[in-house]
Amino acid sequence: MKLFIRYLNLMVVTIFILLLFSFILPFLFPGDLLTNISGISPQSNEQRIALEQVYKLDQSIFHQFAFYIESLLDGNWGVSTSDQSNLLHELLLAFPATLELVAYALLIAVVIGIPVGFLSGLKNHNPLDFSVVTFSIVGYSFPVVWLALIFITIFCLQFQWLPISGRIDLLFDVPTETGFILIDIARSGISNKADAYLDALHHLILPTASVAIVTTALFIRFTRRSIMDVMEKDYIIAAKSRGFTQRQIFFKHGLKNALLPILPLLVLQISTLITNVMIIETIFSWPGIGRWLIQAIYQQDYPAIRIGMLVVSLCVMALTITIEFITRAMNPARERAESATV
Amino acid sequence: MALRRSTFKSGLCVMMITAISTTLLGCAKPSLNNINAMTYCSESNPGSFNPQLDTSSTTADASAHQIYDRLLEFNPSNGLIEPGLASSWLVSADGLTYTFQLRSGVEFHNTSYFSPSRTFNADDVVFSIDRWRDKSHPYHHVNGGSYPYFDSLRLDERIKSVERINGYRVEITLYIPDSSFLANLATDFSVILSEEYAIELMTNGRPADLDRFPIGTGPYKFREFRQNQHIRFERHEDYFLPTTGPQQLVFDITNKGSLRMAKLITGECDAVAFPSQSDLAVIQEREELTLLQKPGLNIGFWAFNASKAPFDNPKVRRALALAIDKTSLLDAVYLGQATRAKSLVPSASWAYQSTAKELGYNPVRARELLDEADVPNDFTMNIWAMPVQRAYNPNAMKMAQLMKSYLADVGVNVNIVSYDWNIFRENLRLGMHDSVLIGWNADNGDPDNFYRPLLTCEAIPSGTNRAMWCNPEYDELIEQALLTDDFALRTAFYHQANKLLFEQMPLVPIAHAFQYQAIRADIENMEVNPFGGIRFDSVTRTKK
Amino acid sequence: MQRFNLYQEEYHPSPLINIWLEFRRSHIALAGFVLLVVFLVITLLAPLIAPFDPYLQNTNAILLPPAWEPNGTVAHLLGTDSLGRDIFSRLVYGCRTTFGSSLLIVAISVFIGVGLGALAGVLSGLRSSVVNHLLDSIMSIPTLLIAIVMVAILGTGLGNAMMAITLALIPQFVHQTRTFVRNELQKDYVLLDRLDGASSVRIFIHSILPGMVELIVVQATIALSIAIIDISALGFLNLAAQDPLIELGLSLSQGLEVAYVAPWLIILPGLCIFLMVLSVNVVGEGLRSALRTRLHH
Amino acid sequence: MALLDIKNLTLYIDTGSTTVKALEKVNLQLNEGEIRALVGESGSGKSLAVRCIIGAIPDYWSIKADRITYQGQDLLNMSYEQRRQIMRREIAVVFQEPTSSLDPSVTVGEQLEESIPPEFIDKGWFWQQNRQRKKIAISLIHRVGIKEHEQYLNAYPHEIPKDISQKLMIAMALASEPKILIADDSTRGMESTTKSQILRLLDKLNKTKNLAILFVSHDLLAITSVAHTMTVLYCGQTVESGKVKSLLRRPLHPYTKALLDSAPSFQLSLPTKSPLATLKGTIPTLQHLPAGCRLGPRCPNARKECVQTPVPRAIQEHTYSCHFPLHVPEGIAKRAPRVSKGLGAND
Repeated sequence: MKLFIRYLNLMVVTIFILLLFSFILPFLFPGDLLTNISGISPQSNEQRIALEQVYKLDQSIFHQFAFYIESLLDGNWGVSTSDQSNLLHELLLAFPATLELVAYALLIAVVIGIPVGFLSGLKNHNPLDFSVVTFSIVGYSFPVVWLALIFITIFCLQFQWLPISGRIDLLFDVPTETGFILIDIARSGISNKADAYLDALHHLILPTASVAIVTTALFIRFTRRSIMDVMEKDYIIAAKSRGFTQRQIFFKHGLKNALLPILPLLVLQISTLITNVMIIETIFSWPGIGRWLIQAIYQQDYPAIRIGMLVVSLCVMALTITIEFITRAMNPARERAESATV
Repeated sequence: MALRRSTFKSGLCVMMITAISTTLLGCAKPSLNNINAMTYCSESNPGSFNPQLDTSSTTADASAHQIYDRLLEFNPSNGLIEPGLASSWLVSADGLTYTFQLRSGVEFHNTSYFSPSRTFNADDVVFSIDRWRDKSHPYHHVNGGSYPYFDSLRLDERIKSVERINGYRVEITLYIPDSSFLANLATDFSVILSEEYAIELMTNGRPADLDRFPIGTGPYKFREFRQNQHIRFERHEDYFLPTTGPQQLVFDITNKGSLRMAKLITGECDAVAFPSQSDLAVIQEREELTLLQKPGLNIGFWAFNASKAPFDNPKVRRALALAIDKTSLLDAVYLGQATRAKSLVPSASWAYQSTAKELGYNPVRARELLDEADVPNDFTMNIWAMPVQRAYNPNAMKMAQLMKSYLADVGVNVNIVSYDWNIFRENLRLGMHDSVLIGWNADNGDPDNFYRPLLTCEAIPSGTNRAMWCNPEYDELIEQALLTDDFALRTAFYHQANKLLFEQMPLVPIAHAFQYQAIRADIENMEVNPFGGIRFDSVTRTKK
Repeated sequence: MQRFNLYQEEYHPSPLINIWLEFRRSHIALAGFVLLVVFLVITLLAPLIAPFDPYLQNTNAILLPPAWEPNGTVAHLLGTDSLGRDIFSRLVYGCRTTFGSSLLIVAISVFIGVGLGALAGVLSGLRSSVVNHLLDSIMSIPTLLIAIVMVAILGTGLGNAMMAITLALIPQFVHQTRTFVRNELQKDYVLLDRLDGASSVRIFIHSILPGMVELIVVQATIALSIAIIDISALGFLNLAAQDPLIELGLSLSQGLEVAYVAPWLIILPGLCIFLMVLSVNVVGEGLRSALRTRLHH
Repeated sequence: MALLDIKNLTLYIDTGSTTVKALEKVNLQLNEGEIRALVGESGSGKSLAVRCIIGAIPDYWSIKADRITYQGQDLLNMSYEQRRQIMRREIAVVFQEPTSSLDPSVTVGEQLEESIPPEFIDKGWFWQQNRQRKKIAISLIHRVGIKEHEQYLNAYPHEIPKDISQKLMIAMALASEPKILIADDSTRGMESTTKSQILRLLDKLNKTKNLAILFVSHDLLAITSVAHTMTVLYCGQTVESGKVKSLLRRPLHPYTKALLDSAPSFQLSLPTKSPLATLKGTIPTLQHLPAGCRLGPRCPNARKECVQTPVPRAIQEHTYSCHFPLHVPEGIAKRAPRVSKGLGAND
């Protein structure tokens, strides 16, 4: 219970600091402060004064901060300078697309990465282990950008099996409700649903693959190293001496003790995974938050950057802290400081 | 214990099956082209959906030909003026009054955000023209209030009055005769809006939506626009001309030229805007792609900001012009696909002057001129290279880098500046540049469409005069050229203007490029429009 | 390695030599090490290695394929780009920028990270735990996000991107140093030093730091590989190095423009980045297993 | 018939650069219901021998032995499955470090129930089986002398004290009613009270359950109070073995004598404040073992012949491997029957 309270206040402190940082950002951005906050560039002087009234720029910093929090809570997140579109609406469309890619890549990394890592860790020094190690070292030292380009040249241009850009062929007019393409198709009333599914899958294969390979390689490396360490521990030898089979030992003792120390490291990989997804989005023009933020940079659309940064870092922060809390709660023996080095 | 062993093994083979099935899935490429729809890869976001408000051809592509109609139209093959919404027109003897007989039974778009109650009539024409002509018009200051094309031509001062004679007849009177007036009414910018929609929006207090959710009489209705992603159009079923165009039209916004080319190859786009020069050979090789080309009515130039020292001194401008080797630029950037530009007007126009004088490549003379104008040896200037591709300049960034090395030979350091396209044009209008690599696509066959918007004094506030160069003698010549209809007399005036431009050299004409259109092989009767822009209303797809 | 010696005491190699002997045993690690040294030499002596000036444009040799292609010339070993500039010298200068800036980033973040970590480790209680948790949470913000905010504030440029990546890498070192220092402080040899009247700083420098060097080096190799990938990714999005500066990520995105006519313009810079990161990772892995076997015996 | 019979066991360890003979020609017999002590300084290869017996050897170790048999079945080239069965039911091991031999992430109770072989639970619904398992676990705990079983059963290994965890390890070993219990230095680092508790427990188990115990230790006091027979190990070579009483009275091998001298409680006649007799020099490291008799350079009465490895000889079940044994006149020493490979001489 003490652990829960400690993590709760950590969460609150981090959220507060993030809010504070995103509040300060417009003051740091170049250009006129009012445009950076509101997104509307005042044409005339009296419009400027009216806007300052609305955004309480004339009052003290604390009022502004209070107003900022209040406007965040009741949903008017401001307007983007480039095309005056409502930021909340844009984010609701963009963020689920990124989450979708991250989720599928993470799924692949966990479903394939961890078992293969265990397998090669257990059956050490044989051809399977050697090939897995080479794949993993090559995998995580591949720059994601180049991997995507190679996939495009091979699968899209050479064999023309897979499409290059977007989440679905634009000719399928799928209204976006949840933002997750597969669910949207299911709920949309379009006629050729089967075609739409097939096409959405086609658009999904390349981006997910190019992101998943790097993360799976990292997962393999961590799990393999961890299981090899655990297998040499005394309690494993003691279990062997009690005559359990290799598989029993692995499932009863090896699995849990191998996973617990590396969970914080796997969580760290989620943040690198999100960076990779944001980069991949620009290449495959996947309408996610990464592409949206980078377009915002090119168009110097500061309100968008501010809100985008806030949303993404809040989600990542919340995710990492909850997973850290779960691992800490699950693992009784772990003292506070000890966690496996890479 | 046996149970545990089997789960481990079965887990493994389930994974194998999913992996294999996904790759198999990859092969069965869904055949999309049976749906009567078409995708066009455009190069950037349109500024707005009303071409009156900005001259960028991206906006014109996304709106002018698809959503709106004009009183008069250009015939793409011979460039002559043909009836559009106006079925016939009468010009008075003194050339001051024009009366237009309008077509009846033309339906406006019926969309989710507006359903028209009446068909097109004279009120719409009066509303559309008065909006940019009359400063006191309620809609004049909506969405910025600047109409670059019309401001640069000072058309609002030339038109005395626009009256509605009866439901289907409009009469426009001018102060002084203007032979290019009809041509200007046929350009992409003079579109006909819906007055009824404007009134409805004004009553609802949302006037700005007129240019963001457009309503027109054109072949396609506007459905949806997602910034940086796509624009969706739907065919206007009761369009007054017979159309065989696709049921659904999607503009897929792709900034990078190479990505557009890749999408063309994989079939995700049926037509591509501004293919890059280096890929033209690739398109001709592949049999599933075809390349349409036509000598374009455009010009790519290097404009100096004449309002800024030291570029206000003609000697400096002449020296810089001498310092660059145009032939190598043509080879490297246009890969020989363009003709060398001597003056503003390309050979396709009747006012073309083949004997126009031209500066060669003479770095030594350039250095002498720079010393005479006491420009220091390590003088630094910036060249603004436009980020998007255009027929008249397929790769401004590459051209800037080439010029940088030439200018370095004469002791001039260059740093290359580029922004996002909408911000780039906004900063150009404010004159923040030293020099800029840009160009101009003609909108009608009239040479005045080159001389007036590019270099006259009135064109400076509207932002089309990139050189910020104001010369009363030059303006006088252009005015006189407009007073007569006789081609020979107008050509003489334009030749004098060319001589003046050669001496002052506000901008260095570089090339007149071909107009290209890259499309999939199964797309038929798509025409290349010499004035740029793309039309889909007559395009069909052959069933394979 | 029976070494005959008259004297009784054994030949005990120093830990460093021991690690090198252990490291040398795996040939892959050695190959990675050689590749790393090659990149280091390229970074230091780029002007000497590059045959041409990377900015020299020669318009009559545009888009030449590499030498081994049918119409490639040996003068331009790896061909030329769309402006006729020699690819090989551009790659050499690109390696210099990418590898050099990554080394600089790692050096700075090690210096600051270890300093902060030691500070956090030494002063216990609420403050250090808050600092630690805070840094952990900062560590979980994606590096691209920090880079975007940095670029938005300070504008694009290699310097700003480097600052952003350093900021992203520092928490890793702080976390590791803090954990290491807290573990060591509980050990007795630190107690002995304290009894001798040594100040915390002196304890840190003389007794804890030497023990930590190997750990830092291993962590530094990981940070280096992350830095290289991030610098080139930001270069590709042209948020980091801008045009006059030559950088591998940037030349990758410039090569994209003429991808169909000249595919080698994408393949070569990408290959350079890949080999660079691979060599760093292989050396890192080799070091880690050498360190592990040394601690094992 | 010896329960456990090991002849000439040699263990090669490949330490990267060189391969090293950690154990050389180790002989060990363990009979029904006998407590044999395996004595030697730390680093003499005791734990290595234990690991060779139970077969938990990493792949860079290799074993060569004439015979390692358990009740006649040859353990060495037996299939992994058969050996596992034997390890499961007949042989049990208690390791040195109790806390680190328990899985930190699982409660102690669970681990104890896990080590109860399924044959002991009669069929029934799984909750009946669980209740039965719990009952057996509680009885095991009581048998090893832990009263409050509730508190310890669902505690985690890092929360229980060292001696309790050692008793739990013994309880786990007893769960499968083994015939042999190998206790690898289980009383190391404990205060004397808990040490004597554990020794008394082992002795009681030996008497009631006729459990053969191989007690590995270097604590002579504990050995004399419990063990029947004793084998002395030095640098991987068995130097002497035999009945505890005969060894104490008349140690034949100089190393055994030095070992016994070093424990003051054995010299009744030791004058106060006199320096303790110690063996000069240190144990050579595995890489640089002396040729022949490994005690060579440190042996008080070493001579030229000691360079060849002495052959193990026996005088009425008291085997020693030294050319010049103490307390034995020259002549008899030479003619004492050899414990040669095939003879199978019984101690």
